[in-house]
Amino acid sequence: MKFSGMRIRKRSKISKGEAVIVRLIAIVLALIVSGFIIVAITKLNPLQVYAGIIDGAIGTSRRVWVTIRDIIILLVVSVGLVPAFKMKFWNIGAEGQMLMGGLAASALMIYVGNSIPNGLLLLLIVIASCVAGMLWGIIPAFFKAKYNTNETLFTLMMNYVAMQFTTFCIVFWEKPKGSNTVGIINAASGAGWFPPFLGQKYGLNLLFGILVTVILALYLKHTKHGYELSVVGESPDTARYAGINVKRVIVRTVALSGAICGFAGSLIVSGGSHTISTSLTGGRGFTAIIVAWLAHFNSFIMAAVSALLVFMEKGAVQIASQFGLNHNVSSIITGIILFFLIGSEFFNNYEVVFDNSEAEEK
Amino acid sequence: MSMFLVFIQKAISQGISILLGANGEIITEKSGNLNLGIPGIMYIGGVSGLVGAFFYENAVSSPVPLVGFIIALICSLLCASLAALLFSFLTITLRANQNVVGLALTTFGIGFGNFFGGSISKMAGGVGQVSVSVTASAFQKSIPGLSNIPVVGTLFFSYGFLTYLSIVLVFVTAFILNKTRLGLNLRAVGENPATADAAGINVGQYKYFATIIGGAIAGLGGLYFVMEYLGGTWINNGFGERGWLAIAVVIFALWDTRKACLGALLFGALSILYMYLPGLGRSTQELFKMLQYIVTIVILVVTSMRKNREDQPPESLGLAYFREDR
Amino acid sequence: MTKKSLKKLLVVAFVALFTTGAIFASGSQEADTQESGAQEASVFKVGVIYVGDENEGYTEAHMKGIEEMKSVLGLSDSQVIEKANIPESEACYDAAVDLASQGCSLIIANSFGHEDYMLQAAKEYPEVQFCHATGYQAGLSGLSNMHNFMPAVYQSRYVAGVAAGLKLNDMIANGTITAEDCKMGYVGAYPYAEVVSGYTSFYLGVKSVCPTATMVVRYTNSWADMTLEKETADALIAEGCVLISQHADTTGAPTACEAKNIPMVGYNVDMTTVAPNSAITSAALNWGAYYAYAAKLVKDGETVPVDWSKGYTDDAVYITPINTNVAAAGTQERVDEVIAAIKSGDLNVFNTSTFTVNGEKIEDLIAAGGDFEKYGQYVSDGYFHEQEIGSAPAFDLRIDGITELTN
Amino acid sequence: MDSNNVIELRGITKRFGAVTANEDVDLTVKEHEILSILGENGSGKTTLMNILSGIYRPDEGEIIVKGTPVTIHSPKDALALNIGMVHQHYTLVNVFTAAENIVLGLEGKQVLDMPQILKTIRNITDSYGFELDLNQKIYDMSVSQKQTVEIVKALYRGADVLILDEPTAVLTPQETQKLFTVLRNMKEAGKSIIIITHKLNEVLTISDRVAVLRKGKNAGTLATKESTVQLLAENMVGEKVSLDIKRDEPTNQKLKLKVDDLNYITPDGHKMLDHVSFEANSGEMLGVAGISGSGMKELLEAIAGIQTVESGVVHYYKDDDNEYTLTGMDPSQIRKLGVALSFVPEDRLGMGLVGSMGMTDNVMLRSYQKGKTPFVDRDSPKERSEKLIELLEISTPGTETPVRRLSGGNVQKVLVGREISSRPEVLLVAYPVRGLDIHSSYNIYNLLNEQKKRGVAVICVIEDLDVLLELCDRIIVMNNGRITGERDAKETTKDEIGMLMTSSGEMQSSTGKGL
Repeated sequence: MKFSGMRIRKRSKISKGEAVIVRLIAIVLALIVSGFIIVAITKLNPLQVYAGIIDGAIGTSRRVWVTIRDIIILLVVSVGLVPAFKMKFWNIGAEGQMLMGGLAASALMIYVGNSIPNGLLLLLIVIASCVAGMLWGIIPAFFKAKYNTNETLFTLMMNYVAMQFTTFCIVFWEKPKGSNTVGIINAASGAGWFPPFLGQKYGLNLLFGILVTVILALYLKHTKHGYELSVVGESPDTARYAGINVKRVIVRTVALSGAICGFAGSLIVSGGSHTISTSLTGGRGFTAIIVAWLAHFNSFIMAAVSALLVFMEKGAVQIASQFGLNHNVSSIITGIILFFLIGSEFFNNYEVVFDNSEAEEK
Repeated sequence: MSMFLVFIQKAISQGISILLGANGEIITEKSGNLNLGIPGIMYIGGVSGLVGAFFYENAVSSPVPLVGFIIALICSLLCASLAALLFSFLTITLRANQNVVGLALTTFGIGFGNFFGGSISKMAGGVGQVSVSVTASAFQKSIPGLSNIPVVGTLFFSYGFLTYLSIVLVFVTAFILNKTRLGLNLRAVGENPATADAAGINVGQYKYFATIIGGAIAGLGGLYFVMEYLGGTWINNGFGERGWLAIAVVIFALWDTRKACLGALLFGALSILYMYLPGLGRSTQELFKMLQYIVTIVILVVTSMRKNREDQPPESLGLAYFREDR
Repeated sequence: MTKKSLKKLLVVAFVALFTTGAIFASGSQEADTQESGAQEASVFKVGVIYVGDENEGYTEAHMKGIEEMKSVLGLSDSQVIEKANIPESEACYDAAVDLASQGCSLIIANSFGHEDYMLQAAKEYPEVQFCHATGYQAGLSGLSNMHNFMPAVYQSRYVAGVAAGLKLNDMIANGTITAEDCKMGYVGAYPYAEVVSGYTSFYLGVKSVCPTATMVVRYTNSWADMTLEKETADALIAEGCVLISQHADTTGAPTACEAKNIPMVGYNVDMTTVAPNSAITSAALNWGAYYAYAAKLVKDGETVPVDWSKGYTDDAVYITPINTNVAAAGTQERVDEVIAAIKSGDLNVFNTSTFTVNGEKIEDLIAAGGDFEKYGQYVSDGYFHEQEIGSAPAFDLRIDGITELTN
Repeated sequence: MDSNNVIELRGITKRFGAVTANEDVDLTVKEHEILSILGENGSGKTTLMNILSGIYRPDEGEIIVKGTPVTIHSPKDALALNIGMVHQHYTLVNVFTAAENIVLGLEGKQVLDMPQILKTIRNITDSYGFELDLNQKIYDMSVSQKQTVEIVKALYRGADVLILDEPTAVLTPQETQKLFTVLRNMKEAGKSIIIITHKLNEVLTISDRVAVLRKGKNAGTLATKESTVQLLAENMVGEKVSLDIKRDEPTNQKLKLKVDDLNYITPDGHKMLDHVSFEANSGEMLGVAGISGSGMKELLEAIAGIQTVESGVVHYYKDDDNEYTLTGMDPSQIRKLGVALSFVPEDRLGMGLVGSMGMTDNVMLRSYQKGKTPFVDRDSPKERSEKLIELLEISTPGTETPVRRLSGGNVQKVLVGREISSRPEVLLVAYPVRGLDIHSSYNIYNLLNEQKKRGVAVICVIEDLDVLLELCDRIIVMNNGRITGERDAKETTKDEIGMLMTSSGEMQSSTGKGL
């Protein structure tokens, strides 16, 4: 793969502005390529298609809020992954951690929903979902800390265990018996549902999303814990040298990561769907990995990338409905955007040098 | 006894996709590339073989099984290789993070599979109406004569071409990796690319080569599922989690294709065990479906506890190689 | 411009995009509602929420129904807004209200789990009619704009059962099997009324021609999982089942049967493409019968019934063409007779004289009280009034002759 | 043109970004000779040889091999021209055997014929006098065995010109002698050998000619016969240098640290610390000698609380004569005891510092836990970093520049500076000048001497025995995890220390108080 007269070398530094521009170019290129694909399939005017996308994502205030609700969930999961990733712990178990969080929230709503005050219930839901997600994170983290067990596959497998466990629980919760459907939990009382905030149904989701993002950014940047986990991530030996208890930091950090993902589960259940099923996560645990990594763990960029992806997803659903496309077109478009964004990282880290002397010799 | 025979037979047919995926991933990982896109590539391999056969069978009035077979095989190999090429380009040439590219490729591959699978379903007149039975019959053809021997025939000779190919590939891969210069060089690339580079091995070329071959073999796992297992039809998301289990088997097998055979058989057996155990309720069945995942976890933990020097993953697994980084 | 400010610019741009979007949208929503009021008079719109998409058998059947509705009523493409792949969650509510705000006066959802969310939306939009397939809560809710519907598929299952029974008789006559080991297998999705009612009617159809037949049922715990259905069918075949039928949405079972050369009866779609040498026929539903009917009522401003369940009389159910490669000779004739009898009301599928529960007649059990008392409302005139009180199937008795291998 | 010239480099220039590693360098290599390339760290000797061996491509200049101008794109091209290089960091695959490493990457019959291959390799090892078990895995080998594999590998590939990058850096004097014997055999057989080194004595022992590089440029070529250590040093540094390290007499010595019978076995069964006992006093520089991998690293880490031991005790005596036991504690616990112990580890960016972080974050590495709040304070570390920059003349764009981007000498200054600025009473230092140029090295020696004068007990591991003898007051020697001897630095000789580095231990209990 060598081109004569052309070489690749590591960039010593790239300004943040340039990095942003490179990413923007990647997004634009991706949109153009997906535009071509859509046009090839539908023979429609691409501008009309993009108008459809915008309309689908933010066409009405309700759509805006639904889009915001989903952005917040994706953002919270991405934020949740950051501490683990920063510590170089590949937590790809967000799906399972979210599911366990959602499961805990549902269990509370079902079993104690109508016997305690709603405020207390909500508090319990938040705590329980965090604990459930935390537990799902601690198990692989413990083995990683103790035996250096490969966490990538471990956390992945935990997703499926969580999924089977959810199906198992649904057998007891389904209504009517045998239907595999839990339905809206506490439809009449609304117990365990997020109440409207500032007059907005998803106001509380937005508030929680912003709070989690800001608190986590502060935690990473300004606390001793945050400092410790960066050191562990960069070099476990340095961490030991500095007297950091590496094992404890690994377990603690992944517990935090799992807790936030579990909390995202309660954001979905209490703050949105009010039901539980295995499709609760909708693959967001995986998408979030890419979001967190592409953003280099920067909260603002994570918010922007989450917004872009949810925006495109909502838009794609709309154009699929509007123009009668196969609905899987949305995952193809998302895939293309991601490939371009991932590819564009290269130009942030390396530069291509044209090697004249070499060319002359040839 | 006959029930047990059926169980083993079914376990094998469940295991072959996993085995092909694992074999492909082992070759890929031996070059230091951790391709988490394998599940997606397997979807792509499956659907493209189906699409190829579908268009062939619809284009001619009396399709010939062998021709359909060859077309499906070529389409599958080609598209799976292209997907692996995309992974290679992003991770080797553009040096993107392998985990991230892999996950994105899996998302893309499943979408790709469902998109084209769904599209040809529509062309065929609706769901479940795609059938490339002529081509599938070629894939399902068992060894004549031998398959009629009682018990032994059922157990060993009742499968189609890809089943035997997968076994052959296991030994061919093991031979190449351990006994040839090609294999030695490839392993060196995965262990220590700087060393391989210094020894005059073209690291990038080897990584491309292994990842693409690995992707193509894994793609055959998808083709096996569509052709031999399903008999030439498509269902969205039908392939399920086999791709991930294939990656799990790689660790189970400690990067040895021969051990992957056992792993794939075990995982195949675990995935259907609950159906052959009497007295399970609907809820307990769901717990039994966890088995294969829990076994994977146990294996992960046990191998990490043993820490045998020879049982470790390729040393540079997951890392991009850049010569001037040294 | 410095780097930092550039980054800020990006963030600001995104925020701005959303705020303007929100402002623009909240403005336009007002316009929406005004507009939709106007639209209601001029343009009739139907919104449809599907749980899956055209790649999934169940939804595909509904899509065909919607197409039929369009052609019967002469609706244009723009008058029907379809939303596919809507999960059984808040997303269904989002979709329903989105459709309502787009001016749809009839909104249809096709999955059992959508019901709660349809109810939620129905409360919010009293002037819009909400029709939900397979549900049971419309009558209970007291909402005048919420409706349930479900074709009487047990009728076509019974008919398909007759075709299967004739095949069994054929096999007994051929000596392939004996009358004693005439065991069938049934791949079911979930153990609840819709499925139980379905397999019971199928079994009763078989038994009406082949009295020694028995049946075992295995649940996959999934609506559509091809591998699972195939493996389940294979397990049933391994257990000695000589004929397979299914209430699950994929072609998994016919694939298994084709490989083992076991006759089978499918569901929803014609299975002969994947199982040309095994599939006898499939029991199927025609959702279009209802969609055309309901849409016309709404368009004309008439009241939609709370519950709707029709069978052969309204062509809402049917069986796919009989595959003469597999079916016994004379099947078509016999089937036509049975259909005629059902249409005329001479034949009731759940005739209580044709089955027993725990060895006793259902009337006796009801009279004895206890758990069976609740069936009292359904049983009269010598038969179980399936799908007559509510549109959803209610028959969930486990009758003698059928064994559930999982529950 | 001299027909005897195997290789000629003309006007080689190589730049890395803004840094020019080589500028207009000329070099010739003749048949039947051992050529030393001498230069300080950072003088561009390794870069130049990497160009010759095909790893880098020059930006300008010409390479002429046996009279023909050539372009070398890769190590493979270099080998085709019979040029082979043994890098300082060995390029071996750990899980392969010696033989597998040797044939790696070569062309030939696709299926490996191992018996035949082993026979061919044995011919080479026998003819030059190498000792090597061809079926041994690399991970089971000592450093010098690995080096042997590397050299045989180059010869197997037909290298007539063999480049060795700092081959003696990790060898004992005895192993070095063995290596030199083999090299001389090879020279007799007609090979050309290039040795990259900065050890002046070695240059004089082994080479026929010396090419000196300074700041990437030629600084003269001398025949070894005509040169002296002083002359070479001046050429290398470009000015008159004093090679004497000032050594003050230890004053006010007091027992500071007593290590008592430490034992440690690695998880894979190697005994890295074997009944180790010794004492260290304040105001004294205690040197530790040993071949790399003999347990010095583990010893320092055990004292610093990073390495847990099986048995044994580390006693620490504060100025008020209170005794503390450090064993079983991690570094932060030790710090909480109020014990002022600093440690400069061997692996600067892998253990002592975080490469991707700036100076501020690195300076707070050992002190971030201060304060009761859960938040870190970055203000005082920032001030301290600025002070260090000024005090130690650290050249960096700023306190937030990742330390990985600094040069080796500056990285070491950051590390040593941080450790010294916490005013330690015991200072542990491992390989403090590895990779540094002469100026930086002397800076570091001075810093250590200042600490000694301040009354600190300094314990340092230094690989260069010449320096060790000049700098330290007392020397203990380790081999195979054991202390094999203790000597007064002013009375012992390099040979004696070298002997102890390989002996099995004559005096277990000389400091062991009757154990």
